[in-house]
Order: sequence, then structure tokens, then C-alpha cells
Amino acid sequence: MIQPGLYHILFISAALFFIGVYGFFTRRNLVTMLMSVELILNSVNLNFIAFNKYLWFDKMDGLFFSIFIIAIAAAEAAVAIAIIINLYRSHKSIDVEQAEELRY
Amino acid sequence: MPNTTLILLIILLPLAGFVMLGIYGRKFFRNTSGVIATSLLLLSTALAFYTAYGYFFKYGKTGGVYQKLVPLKYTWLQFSPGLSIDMGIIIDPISVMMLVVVTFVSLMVHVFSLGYMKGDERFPTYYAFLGLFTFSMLGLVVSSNIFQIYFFWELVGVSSFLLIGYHYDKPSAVAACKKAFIVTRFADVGFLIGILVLSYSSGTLDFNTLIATLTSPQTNEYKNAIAASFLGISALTWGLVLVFIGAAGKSAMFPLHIWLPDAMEGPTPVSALIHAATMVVAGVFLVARLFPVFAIVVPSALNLVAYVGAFSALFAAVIACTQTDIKRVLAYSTMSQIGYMMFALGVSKYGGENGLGYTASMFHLFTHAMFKALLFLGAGAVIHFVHSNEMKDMGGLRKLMPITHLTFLIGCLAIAGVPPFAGFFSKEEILLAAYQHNQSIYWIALIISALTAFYMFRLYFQIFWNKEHHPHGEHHGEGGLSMMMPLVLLAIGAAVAGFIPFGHFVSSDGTRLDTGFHLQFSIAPVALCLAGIFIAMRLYKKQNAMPQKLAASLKGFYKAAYHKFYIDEVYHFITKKIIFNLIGRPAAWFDKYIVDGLVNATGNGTEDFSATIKKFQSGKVQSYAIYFLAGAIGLALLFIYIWK
Amino acid sequence: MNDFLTLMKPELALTGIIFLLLFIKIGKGMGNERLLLLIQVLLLLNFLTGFFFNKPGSLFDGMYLTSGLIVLQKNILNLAVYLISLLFANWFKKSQHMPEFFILMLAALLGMFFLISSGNLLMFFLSLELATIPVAAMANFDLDKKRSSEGAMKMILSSAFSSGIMLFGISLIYGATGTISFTEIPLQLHGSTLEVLAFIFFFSAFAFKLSIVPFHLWTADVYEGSPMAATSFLSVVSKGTVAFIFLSVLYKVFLPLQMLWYNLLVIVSIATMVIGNLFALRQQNIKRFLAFSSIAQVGFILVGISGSSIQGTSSVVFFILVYVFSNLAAFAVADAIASKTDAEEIDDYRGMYKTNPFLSWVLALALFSLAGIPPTAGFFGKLFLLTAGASKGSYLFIIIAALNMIISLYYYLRVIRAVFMEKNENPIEKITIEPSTKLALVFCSAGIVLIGLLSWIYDYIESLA
Amino acid sequence: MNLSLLILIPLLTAILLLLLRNAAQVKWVALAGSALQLILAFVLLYTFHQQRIEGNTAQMLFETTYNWFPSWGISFHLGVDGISVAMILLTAFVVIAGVLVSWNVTKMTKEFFFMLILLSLGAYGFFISLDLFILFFFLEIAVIPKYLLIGIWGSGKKEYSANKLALMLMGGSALVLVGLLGTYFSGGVHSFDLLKLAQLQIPVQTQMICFPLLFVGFGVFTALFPFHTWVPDGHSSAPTAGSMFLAGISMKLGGYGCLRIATFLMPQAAKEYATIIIVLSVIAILYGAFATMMQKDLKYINAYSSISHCGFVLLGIGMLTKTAITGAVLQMVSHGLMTALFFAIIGMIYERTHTRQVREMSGLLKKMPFVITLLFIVGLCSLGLPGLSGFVAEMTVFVGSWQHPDTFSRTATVLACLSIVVTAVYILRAVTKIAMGPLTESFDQLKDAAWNEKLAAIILLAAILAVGLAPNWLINLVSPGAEIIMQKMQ
Repeated sequence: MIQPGLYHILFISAALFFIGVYGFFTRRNLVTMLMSVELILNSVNLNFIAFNKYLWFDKMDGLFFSIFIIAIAAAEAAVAIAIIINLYRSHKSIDVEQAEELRY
Repeated sequence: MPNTTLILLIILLPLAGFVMLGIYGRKFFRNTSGVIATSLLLLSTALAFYTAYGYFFKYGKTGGVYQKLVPLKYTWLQFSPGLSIDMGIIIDPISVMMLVVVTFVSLMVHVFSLGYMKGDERFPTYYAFLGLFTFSMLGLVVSSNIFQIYFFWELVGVSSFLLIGYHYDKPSAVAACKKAFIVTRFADVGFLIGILVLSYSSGTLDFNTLIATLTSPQTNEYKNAIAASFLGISALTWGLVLVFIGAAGKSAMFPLHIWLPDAMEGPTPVSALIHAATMVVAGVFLVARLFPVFAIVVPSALNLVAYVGAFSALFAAVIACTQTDIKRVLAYSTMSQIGYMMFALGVSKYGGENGLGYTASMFHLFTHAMFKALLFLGAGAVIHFVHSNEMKDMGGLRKLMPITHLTFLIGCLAIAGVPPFAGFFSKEEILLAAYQHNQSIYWIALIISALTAFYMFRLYFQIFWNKEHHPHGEHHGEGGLSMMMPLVLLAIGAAVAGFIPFGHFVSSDGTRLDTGFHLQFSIAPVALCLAGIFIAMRLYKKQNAMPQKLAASLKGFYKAAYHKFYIDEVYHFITKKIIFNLIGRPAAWFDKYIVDGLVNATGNGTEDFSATIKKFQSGKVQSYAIYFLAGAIGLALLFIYIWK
Repeated sequence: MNDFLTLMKPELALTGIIFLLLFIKIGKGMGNERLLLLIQVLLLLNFLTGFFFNKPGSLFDGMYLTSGLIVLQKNILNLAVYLISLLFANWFKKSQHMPEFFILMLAALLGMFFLISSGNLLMFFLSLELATIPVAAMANFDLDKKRSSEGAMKMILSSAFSSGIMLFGISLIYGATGTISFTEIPLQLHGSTLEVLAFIFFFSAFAFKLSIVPFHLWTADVYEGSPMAATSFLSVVSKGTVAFIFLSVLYKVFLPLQMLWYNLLVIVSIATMVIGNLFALRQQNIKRFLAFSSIAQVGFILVGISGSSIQGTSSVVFFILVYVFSNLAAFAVADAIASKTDAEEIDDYRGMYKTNPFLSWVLALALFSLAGIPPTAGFFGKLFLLTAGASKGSYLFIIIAALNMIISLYYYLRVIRAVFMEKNENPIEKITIEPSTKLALVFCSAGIVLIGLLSWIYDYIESLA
Repeated sequence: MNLSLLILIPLLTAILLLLLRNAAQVKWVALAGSALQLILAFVLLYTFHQQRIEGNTAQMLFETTYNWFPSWGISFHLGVDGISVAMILLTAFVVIAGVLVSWNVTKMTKEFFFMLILLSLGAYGFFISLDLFILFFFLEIAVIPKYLLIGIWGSGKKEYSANKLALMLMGGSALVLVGLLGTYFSGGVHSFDLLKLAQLQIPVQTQMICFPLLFVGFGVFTALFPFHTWVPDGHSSAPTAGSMFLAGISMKLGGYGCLRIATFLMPQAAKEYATIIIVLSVIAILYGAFATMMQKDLKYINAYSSISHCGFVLLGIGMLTKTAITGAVLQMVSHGLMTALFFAIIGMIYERTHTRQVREMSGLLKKMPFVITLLFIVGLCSLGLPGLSGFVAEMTVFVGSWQHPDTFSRTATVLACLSIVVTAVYILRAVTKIAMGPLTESFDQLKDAAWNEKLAAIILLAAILAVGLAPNWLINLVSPGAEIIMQKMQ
């Protein structure tokens, strides 16, 4: 059994990041896109915690940071969902491709 | 010493007339303007005669040599410490002579116009213009500075322009005044550049200093001017040739003569004043002014003057034989006579006996002013009478206009060179000078003198003899005293001016020059001239078919001469076709489509580019995010790998 | 404790107002007119008191910093918000949810205050989010308009995405340096590849907020969709804040990477000016037009920032001050017209001078100021930015910037042309504006003319910087 | 004398204009303001002259400095030398004439006069500032009034022309700005003060970069080929006073800038680039003249001829001799007065005939003797008739240019001289067509000039004659300034 090192975790978080990015780019459903953003944020959390644990374990900066990120992500999601609901009211859809009126 | 105030008054009185009549004439002096202008000029003339008397007989001579006096010099425009345009007065034989000629002829014209222009709507304007012209011409002749002469040179050109275009509602007059101005303007550019060259070479613009510097071989300026060369010709030669181009333009020398015949569109007294007696000889005067430099330093330039003068004289004489408009005949005759003066200068040398040509030229200028003004005014009286310029409308006027007839005849005799009239003496001297220094020109001159006699008497007979005149309706006599008096006075001048011992007063170096009368030498020219008169009499005294036959036998040549050898057409081709179509049009096209087009293209290009990149703003939030990430990663790569 | 009160005074005052509004909302409520008047008075007081009882210092172990300059910056923002409350009175009065709008706006402003004062990446992140999320809600305030919700959606998603990228960058910075404190980071930076990558990711969040190309694409859509008050808040207050913090982050925190960010700024500022201008050229909608023009303005701000000197700082702050007046005036005029006639296209403005000379002149002044034409303050602002930027001696950069001024002049003149020159059979009807709005417009105009000419204003800013 | 007055009076006039309600009051206030300014200009001339007589040989007189953005090295530094005094006089003359000919403007009268005065304010400020920053400030102040004057009160394709003018002039000033910034940073003193900068040795490398920027930038204002295309369109679309101000004042800003800033501060570069300047200016002179020949619209004729005439200004500057530079300044003054008068007359003709097409007019001399006589005079001035200002200026440029003995300069001068023939051609073609020939029937009822037009024309004519008949005062005024510029050259 290999002890997971920093690089493993970073690898996972990077993967998570790109999965999130990929999801954000390709999903048409607004809520799914929001979930993809959460994936990105979680990859960041993972980063912080890993750095804190493996490199800078004398202070708890990373840990705190990730806690705040989780909190903010919740707030952001709340507002985003509110907006999406509103969008649904007016557009009768939460497909991102239905909301492309503003352009050029 | 000369009285500066008086001399200044000679010049400024006509200017005062111009300013007063120009501004207030239409309001206050509608009818009196002629009298005002004439009396001003009378004063001016009297002063000119007084000055001439004083100069020639009292204070002008020092040690047997007439001095160049500069009683007034005012720095008008200082270019740099050495170079300045000074407004000055130079008093020397030729300027004094010119003062007399200009004021006198101008006075005659003023008086004549009182009758000739009576009732004209723009009477005050006419006199204002005459005043302006007289002022400019007087300013020109007394100029002490080469730039001053250019200054008045241009003013003279403008007043000529204004007077030619006096009948401004006639399109032909408008065309003529434009042509006169532009052609002389073209020549003036040569003059201007010539001035620049000379001033740079000599370091001064002042005539006396300039001549002194450039004729003394010790000065550095002289050495530099000779050494500096462009296209293998020395700077000085260039300068003089360029100045001569200016002179040729004003004096209607071939090929810059085309404006003169057209200038006859002006009122006839104006032609008498400007285009016969005074302005057109300005070129001769200019060459005479710079004569020492021409003669001593650059004989090659003087040769050019001689040949251009001789050719123009011959050329004009030939054309004059074929013209039917009496003023045009006179115009070509003027050109021919000025050619005479030019080549007289051209064959002259500086100083002493060798300077005969110079004296002769000035003498001819003087006498020519008398008889040519006379002839023009006579022609004016005729035109006034028949209301036409064409010979075919005239004939047999000798009974209807006895005084005009007589004076005109005197004029013709004088110009033809029949002794003892004025023209005989001056021509005699010119021929002698040519004979002494340049034989080929002498022969040409002889031919011209025969031609002159012929065409002048052709004119004379056509007007006063030939067919009988049938006046349509009532006619109003010869014109009043105001028209006859100048004719008579000028006729007297034309008859007796020749007896003045001109060489005593005017010579190339200011010393006294005795010009004898050489009987055996005069035989040939007088004989030729009588022959010319005789032929003219045979052909034109009675109405007959001979002139047509003669013309038919000379077919091609006659036609060419009648059309003034197509010089006008050549110019027309050059200006209209070449300058307009090959330079003007392309320049305008270039400006519109290339320069302007580039500016517009920049604007349009920007807009087009902006339209093509609008699709980046697609409205898709996901593609925004893609650009976002791509931007971040792209910048990161750029700075990590490339811009390290 | 005393320190806490004075140092955090701006934030505390804002918090107080927010709570007051909340109570009023929760309680029996108030008529829009009276409430608006109250808010205006409160904001005015807030702005005026902002000048007093200040002192520099730091709190919470350096997480919160303040200084004379920071107080000034906060006051500029206060002023902007106060002006917004006056200028858009028309819209506010009609709005059903006015208190909420103000609560959101002031909350965002609070976040901005903290942002400016932050001395720590965590503080930075928190306040940035606080400054962003309410704005997204504000963008959605025209509840019944499709465009409004579309704009808000784009804003919240884009900003969430950008937060993600930024946080990723921050996490890398943390990984590389082991600290999140602004004072300690520069000591640990060495210019390694990881740091460059981290910095650029971190930078992209600023770029997003400031609408720097290529991170700007959300801007125009959001501006167009949002109600005018939100748009102007977004374009003036939010941009100003980020520019302020950007200055101190670059100059203090990332000083060791100066070569890097200088070159970066040159590239993106050229891109921003060019793209912003090119897009602005062909806009018809006035809001969209102003959006792109403000993108181009940001390019100029970047020129000033790239100067990296005291003068860079002071010229940026000065420019923001000018920008507050000019941009708000322009938006206010557009709003006055749009709220009465629904005209938002530039072509609708044709011949407007005949019917509305006052509004036309204000609009013209504002646009001239934005274009940098003297004697308006915009001229001085732009010139100082360029001068600060030119201190590095890069001629090409400055020439490009100067040439961009011409393109921008072209499209500003397009509006002027429509207003003053073009003929129109049916120009916009005569619009009566609220007295308070009118007062604010006059104030803005006076500011536009005088801020530049009175040189002590600039001197004061520089003395603080 | 306090130079700030020269800025204050137009400023106060402008503010007063904004406060007025009544169109008649507006006109009189504008007239009074510009008359006051003219008087002030004369006072300035007089006191300047007195100072010089008393032996004050400082380069700049009446220097005043106010603090303004000290941290940038900017100060509100004013001062004049002979060149500036000449330009101020020119401006004052053109402004009052411009106000007078605009007496019949009915559309937005107040705004119109406000713009005129604002434009003049920019010009005055520009000519007296000794600080590059405020100089630039005033330069740009003058742009927008021009834009609005053309765009609102103009005719023809006015929007296009106004845009083109504003953008090209702004482009020019953008280049100037970059050049100024380069100068600012190269000196090492971080000062915009002209006199301070003049004492420094600006590194040649910087000069080589900044000089073209400054010269081309200012050159755009003064119709440097090929950046002249705003001139024809701008002038022809502008209202009468607008064209007068454009040609009479605005184009002079460029020439003055080229001289005072570019050449004065960067003599080495000026020498290096002289060849290019000369070539461009000769092209402008000839090409402008030939292009004029093909124009049919009176305003276009005068606009293109302005390109040609302004070429003489640049030629004089490019030749870099004291006489030539003096000539350049004279040409600015002369051309300013002359084109202003020309445009005023074109305006009068247009107001009556409602056409500017040369071929549609004929024989107008009969109906409008005053106007057409002036048209003749100004035409003659344009083609360099002695006794009028054009002659003096052109001749000074020619004489100055001829002082270079090399073939290149000589050729350039000769080519420039040739243009005076072309000038004669186009001026005479136009003027004789309009004035002479049979009267066009439809113009039977035309009236001659009204009092305001007469007054305007006479004021300008008086100035033209004052320069043309007695040029030495102007030369003595200007040439010490040129001398100083040349001294820096050594």
C-alpha cells in the first residue's frame, strides 16, 4: 500500500479542476454548470488542505481558507440558484443555450 | 542736388489719385474724376520735366560723367544684415528720361481719355487704374534696388491686368487680361529666381552695390559667382539669363509675346500707354539697368539678348504684315520695335564709343514712346469714329478726320524711319551699332525696317485711303479738343524728338557720346523703307485685288503668319492638354482617391475589422469561459516559455 | 477598541446603514419617496463624515489595513454611491424593491471596502465575493425583463468560474510561499514557474473584474441586461475598487515579479484598448456602447498602473475619481431618457439637443471627459495615466495608447453627432427630470470641468499615495 | 502686462455668453469681447516693443508662472516672444472679423458664438504658453469647437468632414503627446517647462524619435503632405467663421508648434530631418497648387490653396535659416489674414448667391462692387502681389531658402517659386470667372456687403496692408525669435 504523497493529491485535484472546467464548458443545464463550478472549488479545497498538510503544517492558513471557500460556495450557489429560478420564469427553460439574446 | 520731395511727389501724386478715386470716386467724383486725375498728373509731369532739367543741366554731372544719385533710400524689408529691400530713388540718365517719358505719355493718355472714355459707367475707376499704373511705372523706373524693381514690376503687371480687363463683361477681355497676367507672371518667376541668384552671388540687392561688386574682378563675390556653376554655366550667367527671361516676358519677346496682341482688348488709350509706350519697354529698361554686368562680365548673356531681340523683331514684323485688326498690327509693330531696342542693347559694349548700341536703344525707346503712343491714340480716334477695329470697316477716312489723318501719317513716317522724323535718327544709330558689332543682326534689322515701312503704310492706306467711307447714320466728328490735343502734341514730339543729341545725355557709362550722322550709311535703310512704303501704296492706296493675289501666291506662309505662326495653339496645347491633363488632373485624382482614399480606408477598415471580430461576443456564457481559461493559460504559457 | 472604531469607521457606518434599511424593510416599511430621501441623506452624511476622524493603521494581525489613501479611495466610492442614489432617483422611485436594492448595493460596497483594506489573501477572497455576489443579484433587478435575468445569469456563472480559477491560483501561491499574508508573500516570491502560473491565474480574477481582454466578454451582456443603476454601479464602483486593490497588490505583494507583470500589463492593456474600442465602434445600444467604452478605459488605467510609481498610483486614483463623475453622468442621462421613453439606441438620440439641451450638454461633457478632451477632467486623467505609463520609455506602447484615443474619440463623437447635428423629425420628447437628479447632474458637470483644473485635488491624492 | 488677461478675457466672454438669453446681446457681447481682445493684443504689441527698446533682451517677456500640478513638473507658465506676439495679433484680427461676419447666424446663436470664443481661447492660450503641458492642453481645447462648428452649422457633407477633421487633428495631437512625453522623460528633469527643456541637451537618440512625432503631429494641423486631407473637406463644410478660424488660426497652431517645440527643442534632429521636411513641403506647395487648379468649388479652391501656402511655412522651417524661419512666421501671419478674408468673402458671396460653384457665377462685380473688389485684392494677395502681405512672406521664405548653396535646396526653392505661376492661374481663373464676364441673370437682385461684413473685411484688409506695405515692423518683431531658434542650432 503506497502512502499517498503531495503529488498524488495534487494530481487528483488537478483532475478534479479540469473535470469541473470541462463540465462547465460542455453542460447545457445551468444547474449542472453550477455543479461543475463546485467541482473546481473543491479541487481548490483539496489543494489548500494538501499544501497545508504536506508543506506548511506549522500554520493553519490553508485549512481555514478551505472552510471559507465552502461557505462562500454555498452563498454563491444560493444566489446563482435564485437567478436561475428567475431565468426559468422568464425563459421557461434552464438550458444555457436559450439565453443568448445578449450578444455582439 | 536733386530735391527728394519733388521727385517723391512725381511718383506719389498718381498714387494719391488712385487712392482717392479708387475709394471715393464712385461716390463723390463721378464726373470730375478725369479732371482731378489729369491735373494731378499734369503737376507730376511738370515736376518730372523740372527734375530732368535739373539733372541734365545742373547737378547731374560730375567730372563729365552723369552720376547715379540716390537721394532716398528707405529700408523697407530687412531679410538679413546684408540683404534688404530698400525703397529708394535712383536718379541717373535713364531713370530721368523714363520719368519724363512716362509722365508725358501718361498725361497725354489722361487727356485723350477725357474725350475717349466720356460717359463710361466706370469713369472714376478707369482713372484710378491709370493712376495706379502710372505710379507703379514711375516707381519701377526710379528703383534703386533690384527687389524694388520686382515689387513695382508686379504692380505694373497688375495694373495692366486691371486695365486690359477694364471691359470686364466682355469674355474676350477677361481672357486677355488673364493671359497677359499669367504669361508675364511665368516670366517673372525667372526674374525672381534671377534676383535670388544675383543677390546670393553679390550679397546685396542694391543696384549700385550689386553692379559694383559683380563688375570688379577682385571681389570674392565676383570670383564665387563666376566659379559656382550649374550645368556647366556660371551662376552669374544663370542669374542674368533668368533676369532676362523676366524682361522678355514683360517686353513681349518671343516666345513670351503671346499676351501682347490679346492685350489690345483694353481701351485704346490704355494700349497706347501701357502696351506701347511704357510698360512693355520695362524689359529693355531692366536690361539697361543691369547693363554693366551684362556687358562686362557675361557677354554670352548679352548675345542671347541680341538674338532673342532680333528674332522677335523679325517675327513680329512678318506677322504684322498680315493682320487685319488695326490694333493688332500696332501691337506686333510694338513687339518688333522692342525687339529692335533689345538687340541694340545686345550688340552694345560697355563704355565709350562701343556703347553706341546702349544709347541707341534708349534713344529708340524714347522716340518710340512718342510715335507709338501717337499711333495708338490715332487708332483710338479712328476706332472711336467707326466703332470697329477691323480694317475692312475703314477706308477713306482722311477727309472725315483730317487732324487724325495728319498726325497718324507723321507717326507712320516716324516709325518707318523716314528722315527727318524721330524714328529715323534712333533707328539709324541702332543699325550703326549693329553694323559695327554684329553683321548678321544688321542684315536682319535692314529687312525689318523695310517690313516696318510696308506694314505701317499698309495700315495707313487701309484706314485713310482705299475705299470711300460710308458712315452708317450720323457720326460725331473726330472728337473734341481733349482728343486732338494729345495727338498734335505727340505728333510734334514724333517729328522733332530725333534732333535731341541723345548721346550727350544717355550713354552706357554716363560720359558724353557724340553720335554723328553718317550720310552714306543711311542710304540703304532709307531706300529700303521708301521701297516698303511704295509697295504698300501700290497695293493698298486704291481698292484692288492685288493683296489677295499676293496672299494667295504666298499661301502657306501667309496663312501661317496670319495665324501668328500657331504659337498660341502650341501654348494652348501645353497648358490645357499637358499641364491640366497630365499634372492637374492626376494631382486632383491622387488627392481624391489615394490620399483621401487611404484615410477613408483606414476608417472603413477599422469598422470592417470590428464587424468581423464581433462573433467573439457570441452571447454564449460557456464560450466566454473558454476564452477566459484560454486567455489565462495562453498568457501563462507565454510568460513561462517564451517571455522568460 | 478605540482603534477598531476609528480604523473601521467606513465599514461600520455602512453596516449601520444596511441594518437600518433592513429594519425599515422588515418593519412597517416606508414610501419609496421618503425612503429614498432618507437614504440619500444617510449616504451624504456617510460621505461627508468619511473625511473626518481617520488615521492609518492595521487590525486583526494585518488582515485589515487602512491609510490615508485607502480612506480617500473609500470616500470616492461613497461619493459614487451617493451620486447613484441621486442620479437614478427616477428608477428607484418606480422600483418595487428599492430597499433591497440599496441593501444589496451597500453590502457590495461593504465588500469593496474590505477588499481595498484587505491585507491577506483570505480577506481578499472573502471581500471579493461579498463585493460580487450582491451585484449579480442587483443585475437581476428588472425582474420581469428577460434580458435582466440572462445578464445576471451570465454574471454569476462567469464570476463563479473566475473565482474558481482565482482560487486555484491562490492555492498555488499558498503552496509556493506558505503564507497568505500580503506582507509575507513578497518575501517568499522568487519567480519560479509555479509562481508565474499562480500569479497569472490570480491575475485573471482581477482581469475578470476589470474587464480586461480576453476576460471581458461578460461585461457588455451584463451591462446591457442590468438596470441602469446596477450597470453604473458595476462599471464605476466595482471597477474602481478592483483597480485600487489591483494597484496595491501589484505594487506591494507582487513587487518581486515586476518584470513579469509589467510585460503582462503592456500586452493586455493594448489588447483591452484595441478590442474595447473596436467593439464600441459598432454598438447601437447606449449601455452596451458605454460597456465597451469602459473596457477601453480600463486599458488606459492599465497603462497608468504599468508605470509602477507613486505617480502611477495617484494618477489611477485620480482617473477613477474623474471616471466616477463622467461615467455616472453619462449613465444617468441615458437612464433619464430610457426610463421616460424606452429609447436606448444611439439613433434615438438624434436631434435631442433641440428638446433637451440640458441633458445634451451633460451627456456631451461626460463623453468629452471620457474621450479625454480638455478642459474636462478626463483630459488630465488620461494624460496623467499616459505620462505615468510612459516613464518606462516604451514609445510603441504609448503611441498605441494615444492612437486608441482617436478611435475612442470617433465613437464618442458618434453620439455627439447624433445629439447635436443629425436632423430628426421626431426627436425625444422633452424630459422632466427630478430636481435631485438635476442637482446631481450639475454637480457631476461641475466636477467634470473642475477636478482637472483645480490642481490641488490631484496634489492631495498624490500626497496620500 | 499680465498675459493671463489674454486667456481671461475670452474665458469671461464665453461664460458671459452662456448666461445670456437674447441673441442680440450674445452678438454684442461676443463682439465686445473680441474687440477688447484686439485692443489687448495691441497693448501687448506696444508694451512688448517698449520693453525691447528699453533693452530687455530676455528670450521671453512678461513671464508669469502659477503653480499647477507641481508634482508632474507642470506649471502654468506664460510668456511671449516676438513670434507669439505676431500670432496673437493675427488671432485677434481673425477672431473679431469672424465674429462680425457671423452676425446673421440664427441657428443656435449663443452656442455658435460660444464655440467661436472657446476656439479663440484655445489659440490664445496655445500661443502664450511656455509649458508643454498647457500648450498641449490649449491645442486640444481648440479641436472640439471646430468639430461642433462644422458639424452643427456647416453645410454639405458636414458630419463626414467634421469627423475627419476632429479625428485627424486628434491623431496629430496624439503624436504630439507621445513626442512631448518622450521629451519630458529624456531631459531627466521631469519638467514640461519649455525654457528649462531648452537649456538641456536632449540626447540625439531621443531627438531622432521625438522630432518626427512632434513635427508630423503639428504638421497635421498645418496640412503637411500627406496628412492634409482634412483641410479641403473641413474648410468647405465649415460655416464662414469656422473656415476663417480654421485656416486663419487653427492651421497656424501647427506651424507654431513645429517651430517652437519641434525645431527649437531638437535642433540636431531638425537638421537631420530637414531634407524630408523640404521634400514634403515642396510636394505640398506644388501638389496643392495643381490640385487647386482642378477645383470647382470656391471653398475647395481656397482650402487647397491653403495647403499650398502652408507648404511655404513648412519649407521655411525646414530650411533652417534665420531668414527662412522669419519668412515662415510671416507666411503664417499673412496666410492667416488672407485666407480669413478670403473665406469671409466666399461666405458673403455664398450668402447671396447660394452657390459656391465657380461656373455658376459670372459678372458679379456689377452687383457687389465692394465684395468683389475685396475678392480681387485677396486673390492678388494670395498670388503674392507686392504691397500685400503674401508677397512679403513668400519673398522672405525664398530669400531665406536661397541661402543654402547646395543644389538640393536650390532645386526645392526653384520648384517652390514655380508654384506662384500656378497660383496665379487658379486664382485668376476663379476670380475672373466670378467677377467678370456677363452678369448671370438670376443674380440681378443681389445686394452689396452690409455694415458688419464691410467692417470685418476692412479690419482684415487693414492688417494685410499693414504687413504688406510696411513689413519691417513685423520682421523686427519676429526675427529675434527666429534668431534664438537658430542659435540653438549651432
